Amino acid sequence: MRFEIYDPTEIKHYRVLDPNGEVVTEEDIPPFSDEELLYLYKTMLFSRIMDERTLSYQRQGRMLTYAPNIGQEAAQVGSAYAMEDNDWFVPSFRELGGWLVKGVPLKNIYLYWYGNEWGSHIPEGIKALPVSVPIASQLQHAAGIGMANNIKGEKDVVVAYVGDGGTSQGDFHEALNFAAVFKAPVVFVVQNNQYAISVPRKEQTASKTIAQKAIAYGMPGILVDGNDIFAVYNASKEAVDRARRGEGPTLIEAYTYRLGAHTTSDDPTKYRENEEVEKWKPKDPILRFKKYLQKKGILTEEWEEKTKKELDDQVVSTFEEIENKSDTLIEDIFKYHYETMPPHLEEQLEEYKSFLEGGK
Amino acid sequence: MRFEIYDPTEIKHYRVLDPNGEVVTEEDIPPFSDEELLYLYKTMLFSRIMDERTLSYQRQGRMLTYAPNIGQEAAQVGSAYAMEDNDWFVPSFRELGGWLVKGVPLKNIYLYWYGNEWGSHIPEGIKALPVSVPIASQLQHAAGIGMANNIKGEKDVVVAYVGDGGTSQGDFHEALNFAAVFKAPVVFVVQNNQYAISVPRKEQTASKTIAQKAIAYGMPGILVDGNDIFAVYNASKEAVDRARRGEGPTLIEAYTYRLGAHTTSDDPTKYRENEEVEKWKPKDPILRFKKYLQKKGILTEEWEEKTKKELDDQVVSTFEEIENKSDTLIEDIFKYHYETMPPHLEEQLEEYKSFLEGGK
Amino acid sequence: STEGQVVPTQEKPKKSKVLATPVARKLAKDLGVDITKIKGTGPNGRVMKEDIYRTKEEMTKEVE
Amino acid sequence: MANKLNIVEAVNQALMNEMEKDETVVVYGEDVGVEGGVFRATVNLQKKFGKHRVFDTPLAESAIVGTGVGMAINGLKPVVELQFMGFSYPAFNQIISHVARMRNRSRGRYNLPMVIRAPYGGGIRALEHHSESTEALYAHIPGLKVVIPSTPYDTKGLLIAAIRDPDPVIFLEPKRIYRAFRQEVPEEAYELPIGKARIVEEGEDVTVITWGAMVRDVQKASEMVKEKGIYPEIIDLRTISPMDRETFVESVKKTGRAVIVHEAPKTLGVGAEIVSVINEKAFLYLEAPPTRVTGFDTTFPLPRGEMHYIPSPERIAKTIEEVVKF
Amino acid sequence: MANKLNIVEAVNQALMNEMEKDETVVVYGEDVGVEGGVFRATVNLQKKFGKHRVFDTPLAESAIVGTGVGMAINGLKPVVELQFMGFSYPAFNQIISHVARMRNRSRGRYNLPMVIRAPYGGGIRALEHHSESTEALYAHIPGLKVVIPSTPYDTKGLLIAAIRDPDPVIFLEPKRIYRAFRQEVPEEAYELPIGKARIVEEGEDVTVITWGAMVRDVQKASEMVKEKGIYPEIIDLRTISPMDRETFVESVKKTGRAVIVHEAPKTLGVGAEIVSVINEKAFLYLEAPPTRVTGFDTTFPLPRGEMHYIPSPERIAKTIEEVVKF
Ligand SMILES: Cc1ncc(C[n+]2csc(CCOP(=O)(O)OP(=O)(O)O)c2C)c(N)n1
Ligand SMILES: Cc1ncc(C[n+]2csc(CCOP(=O)(O)OP(=O)(O)O)c2C)c(N)n1
Ligand SMILES: [Mg+2]
Ligand SMILES: [Mg+2]
Ligand SMILES: [Mg+2]
Repeated sequence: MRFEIYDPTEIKHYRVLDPNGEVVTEEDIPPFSDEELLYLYKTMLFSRIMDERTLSYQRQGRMLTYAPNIGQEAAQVGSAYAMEDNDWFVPSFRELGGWLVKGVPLKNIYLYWYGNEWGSHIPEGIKALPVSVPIASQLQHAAGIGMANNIKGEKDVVVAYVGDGGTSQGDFHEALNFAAVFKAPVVFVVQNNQYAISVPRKEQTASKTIAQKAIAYGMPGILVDGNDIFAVYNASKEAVDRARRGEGPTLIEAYTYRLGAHTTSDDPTKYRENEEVEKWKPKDPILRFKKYLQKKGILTEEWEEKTKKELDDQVVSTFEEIENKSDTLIEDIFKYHYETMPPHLEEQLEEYKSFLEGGK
Repeated sequence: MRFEIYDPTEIKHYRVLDPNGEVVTEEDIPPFSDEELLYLYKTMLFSRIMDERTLSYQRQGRMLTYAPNIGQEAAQVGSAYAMEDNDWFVPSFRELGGWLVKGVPLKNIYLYWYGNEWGSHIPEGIKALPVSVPIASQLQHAAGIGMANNIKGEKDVVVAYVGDGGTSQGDFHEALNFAAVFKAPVVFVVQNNQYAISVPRKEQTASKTIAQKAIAYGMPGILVDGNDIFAVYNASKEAVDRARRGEGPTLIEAYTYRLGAHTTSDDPTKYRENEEVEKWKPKDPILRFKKYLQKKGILTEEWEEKTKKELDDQVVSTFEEIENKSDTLIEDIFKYHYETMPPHLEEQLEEYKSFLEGGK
Repeated sequence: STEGQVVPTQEKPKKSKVLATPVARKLAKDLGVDITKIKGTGPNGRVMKEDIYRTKEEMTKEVE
Repeated sequence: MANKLNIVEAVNQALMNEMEKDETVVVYGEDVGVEGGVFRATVNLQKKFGKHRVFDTPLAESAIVGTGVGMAINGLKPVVELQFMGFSYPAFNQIISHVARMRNRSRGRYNLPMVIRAPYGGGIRALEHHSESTEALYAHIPGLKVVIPSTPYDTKGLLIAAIRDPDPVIFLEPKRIYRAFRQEVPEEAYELPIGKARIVEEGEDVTVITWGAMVRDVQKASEMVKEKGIYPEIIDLRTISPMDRETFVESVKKTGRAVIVHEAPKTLGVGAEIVSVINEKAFLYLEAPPTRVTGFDTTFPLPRGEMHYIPSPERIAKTIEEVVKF
Repeated sequence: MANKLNIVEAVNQALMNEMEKDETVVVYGEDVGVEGGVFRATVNLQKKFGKHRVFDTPLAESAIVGTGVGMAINGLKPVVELQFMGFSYPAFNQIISHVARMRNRSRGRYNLPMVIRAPYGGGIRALEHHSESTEALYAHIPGLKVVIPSTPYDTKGLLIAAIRDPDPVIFLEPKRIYRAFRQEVPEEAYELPIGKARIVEEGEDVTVITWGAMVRDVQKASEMVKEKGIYPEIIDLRTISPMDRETFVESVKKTGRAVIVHEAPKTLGVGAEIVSVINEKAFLYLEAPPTRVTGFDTTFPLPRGEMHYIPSPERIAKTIEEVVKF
């Protein structure tokens, strides 16, 4: 059990691949088929391409505020891939990689960030919650979903996400405590990307690692190299399996770095040195994985080019599909507050429609 | 440093006196004069006598709901005695022992529980906050007071209290995290009395000890025998000194037991076996301290009888002073919401007074 | 967009209720006119201030 | 067989009935399991339905509500208890940001059939923070329903309706009258419609709108003014949000006068909304200004002052007279 | 020297002025230090006054407010920033249970000279939870003051008054107009009285009461109706709690008509209280029902729907006309 080997109070990252894609712990290479490996790589690429396209749409004034996750692809794809189909995905707001693994259509994601609530209408059959903006509040939902599984005797697991900043919220504490007390099958993944907007990790908490916060709840915690997709996957898989066996929740700190801005409204030069970013660039999780796959002879440049092009086409066509065709229907503003619209809302809707029609 | 010796993740209570008043660690006997020792003992007695009187007033229908702290006198008196005069006392709601050490007049305490806000008007010069009912919320104030001391360059320390139940609140987490990040001079004392109303400690959190929650914040934590006044004092003093030296906050778990009901509205037989209570009775902190003092020849039965009588007289006369003479002035309901009463409140006050006078 | 409009057309007349603004009611009182006796000429039979003045004038004339 | 219950027993029976019928109903909160709740509203539930469906939680209201959101998403119907309304505030973020919005933000994918119960109101000589009546806060938030019963019969029928409601309901129980009186109540489950007010007494002279524990005080005031020949129509709102505007608007059209009575502070209390709706819908019928009799714009006093705070039957009667004589 | 500022710059200058004068003033919150705030309201403050007095905190609103309570008790004047009003809810328990009550519960021993600043309102095409205007929640709570400026001049004078106020002030900044226009503002510190409304435009035909970003929309609506010969009196409330009832009541006595305009949901929005006060204080002057033009009783829509939500000058103008013609 890796959780027993890695003491969360020590700054010792669980790692399978080093930044050059060299294998550090051969016995820990997950038993993936080539197909699976390429799928994982492709999903990371997909995420990266979508992020970059969206940033450029934003610069062109075609997109609203957007939160890219460049640099965090391994942390997301690796952890989400440890889920079974029936497991629940509970994101924070920067989990593009996770969405893609979970099968949430790109169109939803674009609709959401384009300012339309239909983006949060996860298609039936996909067990995922929508974006949660109030930091750490979603962890309570994850705990509740897990508790419900125990009550119902279902074996599905919940994988839930939060940032390093989010660990300071009261809701983080309460959710982890509930999950541990009720042995809820939840894997809490902290994407420690070193910043909460401008506030660096070291000012967020005085604990040496975030993983060690697990001790407060009597649950296992592990610090993993978040840019190493194998390490993230292994830790997540072990935690998911534990949870499914009824052994309760786990805390995983995925140590990574946000290479881009917090959102498109943010200017990171205000609070961090460019050197720092440059130092992290060679640790890019996609690069590392690519080197490994190339060394193994699984990835070819031709495949990569073709795949990138396909993915990019998909991104572009999805965005163009929703662009400027996404205004909210007036009815939709009112319709979803209650199963049956109460009279005062009906009245407000009618009045407003009649105002628009220029009537009384 | 005791904090280095006692690993908070182990169930190992720091202890100086055993339940029979025998010395366990001679070198840890605090350097108190006989006078000091008798003061501490007397204060514990005072607390016990007041609790018992108040319970009997309550049974007689002369008192409202009251939260006794029988059994927790060492945890409170020992920790509060580690404070200097200029240090801040931030209680929860069951800290009679602490109030008494801090010099809050008994009259205030009675007024409060008798249902008059003047009980919370701590006299000028006493650096104590009033009772805080919303569980754990007071810890934020403690952190803020400590942060302010740092900002102002003052060396005063804050000693703040919470129950085992209170450790589950988000505010507990946020307060400890802030205190640690800002190295606020705060000592957080958890009185683990094994219950939050009916909920036993083991259902409150899955962590082995409460002390180990300190690890989440990168602060020292220690588990002490909360019925051993010397152990509580030593740990608190060490934590207070650390804080005063600018080394930041500490978490102390004082392991104790609530011998009585949660409040006078509570019936503990609904949720705990009498055997359990009987098992704890011989561990009574007053008994233990008494045995020690007797063995040392410091305490005589005559002194005890005389002192008890004096204290009891004081309790009775204070209660009778406030009994039935404590109705709130109508003006006082309105007067203290703002420095200057706004017109709408003046109007409501006038209207109400004129209603009472039978006028328009 | 206001909800202010009353729609009394669909209403069964309840025991001789008078429709009037507070200002009109006060005016009637001040002029000593019984507002319930006035036939309003406003929308839906609402008693308008002019109705009250007119009634007052008529009363004065009657007295003369 | 007679089934005469007081309000807190009606809560208990409603939970019993629904838990028997619907195994997705779960009950949890602080002290609700082993102890059966500090007011004994959940007594015997754990014995009957097991620790799986009725359980104590750690002391954390945000988590109690927040996990309820998760449970509701995952197919259960959580009925959570907050020990006192004053302890709903730590859960405020979960309530406003998620409970109220999940259906809307997910465009109907996730609705939340959950109930948040809390004892509510003052007058029991309680400690600080134990006498809150801040229903207006929740009634201002779109997406919630807020229900406050005033009798055992209504309590049972409305709580069952709340549990069955596909949307979240804040269910506030007037603890001052938890045990004030008993009423014959059907033993089996029944529903009363959420969103419908009840005409407690018919009258011609003035409409008095109120809810919760104040209903009884208004009835007392009504007896007083009847002796002076004034016949109030008393309306128990029962649901604070969304409110049954039609019932009180029709009544005010008939009486021309309205008095609103609540215990909460005056400024922006629910009375303010009722006055505004009356203005919008019955303005031309008004013979006097719709008038509020309420708690003061102060914190609820500790017990030695509380007798001043809650509107007394005398204060209510006096206002009714003034409004009728206006 | 000209000192033309927009609203966000006025916030910054008010903080600069007061921090220079009074070393007990401290400023903290998420991202307010190094970055100078996500809206740049606190820019350069840390550079000027040091990390001791201007600092970033961990991401926890309850602690930001709760530690402010402790600081204020301990002799400082904290001015804390909550990044958006929608993130004030995690701090709700601290605000209602302590910030609002400390003076009363301690009978004056501990007053809290603290300010809670938050950008407020919608209309900037923001994410979920970033467009809140729930001032009514705070205005319902006794012991708080709630201030909402609408111009750079008012912003500076009111913020300075708030900092100097011995009682806690919730200071809501209309972010939609943070940078909408500049105004000549004195460079030195000055105070505007909290609790006093401002008559923006005098008029005879109808009183329009509003605040924050809506003031400008009301002014636009006023221009529209003036073309039809209707002259509104526009009142900017400036302080929501405690409100300046006298100013609007006097105005309504003059005009006989009132329109209240706010962005928040209608039900139990601040407009409801204003309608009620008008009823109580100016009933017999009313020629038409005091009427509200507000946001809907819905969650504020995401950007692709937000244009429908905030009352437009056209919607306001139409209502003004209807009320005048009533
Ligand atoms: C309760 C709450 N407070 C503040 C914010 C504003 N905010 C959005 S993201 C963010 C920083 C989050 O940092 P972290 O948790 O590390 O996640 P990251 O952005 O790095 O992915 C803040 C303060 C919010 N969304 N919710
Ligand atoms: C926020 C909040 N929730 C609930 C309560 C009701 N309540 C009062 S005391 C108590 C239990 C407290 O347990 P603990 O923290 O262990 O302190 P103890 O009573 O044992 O001293 C509860 C639930 C409260 N006062 N505040
Ligand atoms: Mg981060
Ligand atoms: Mg909280
Ligand atoms: Mg306890």
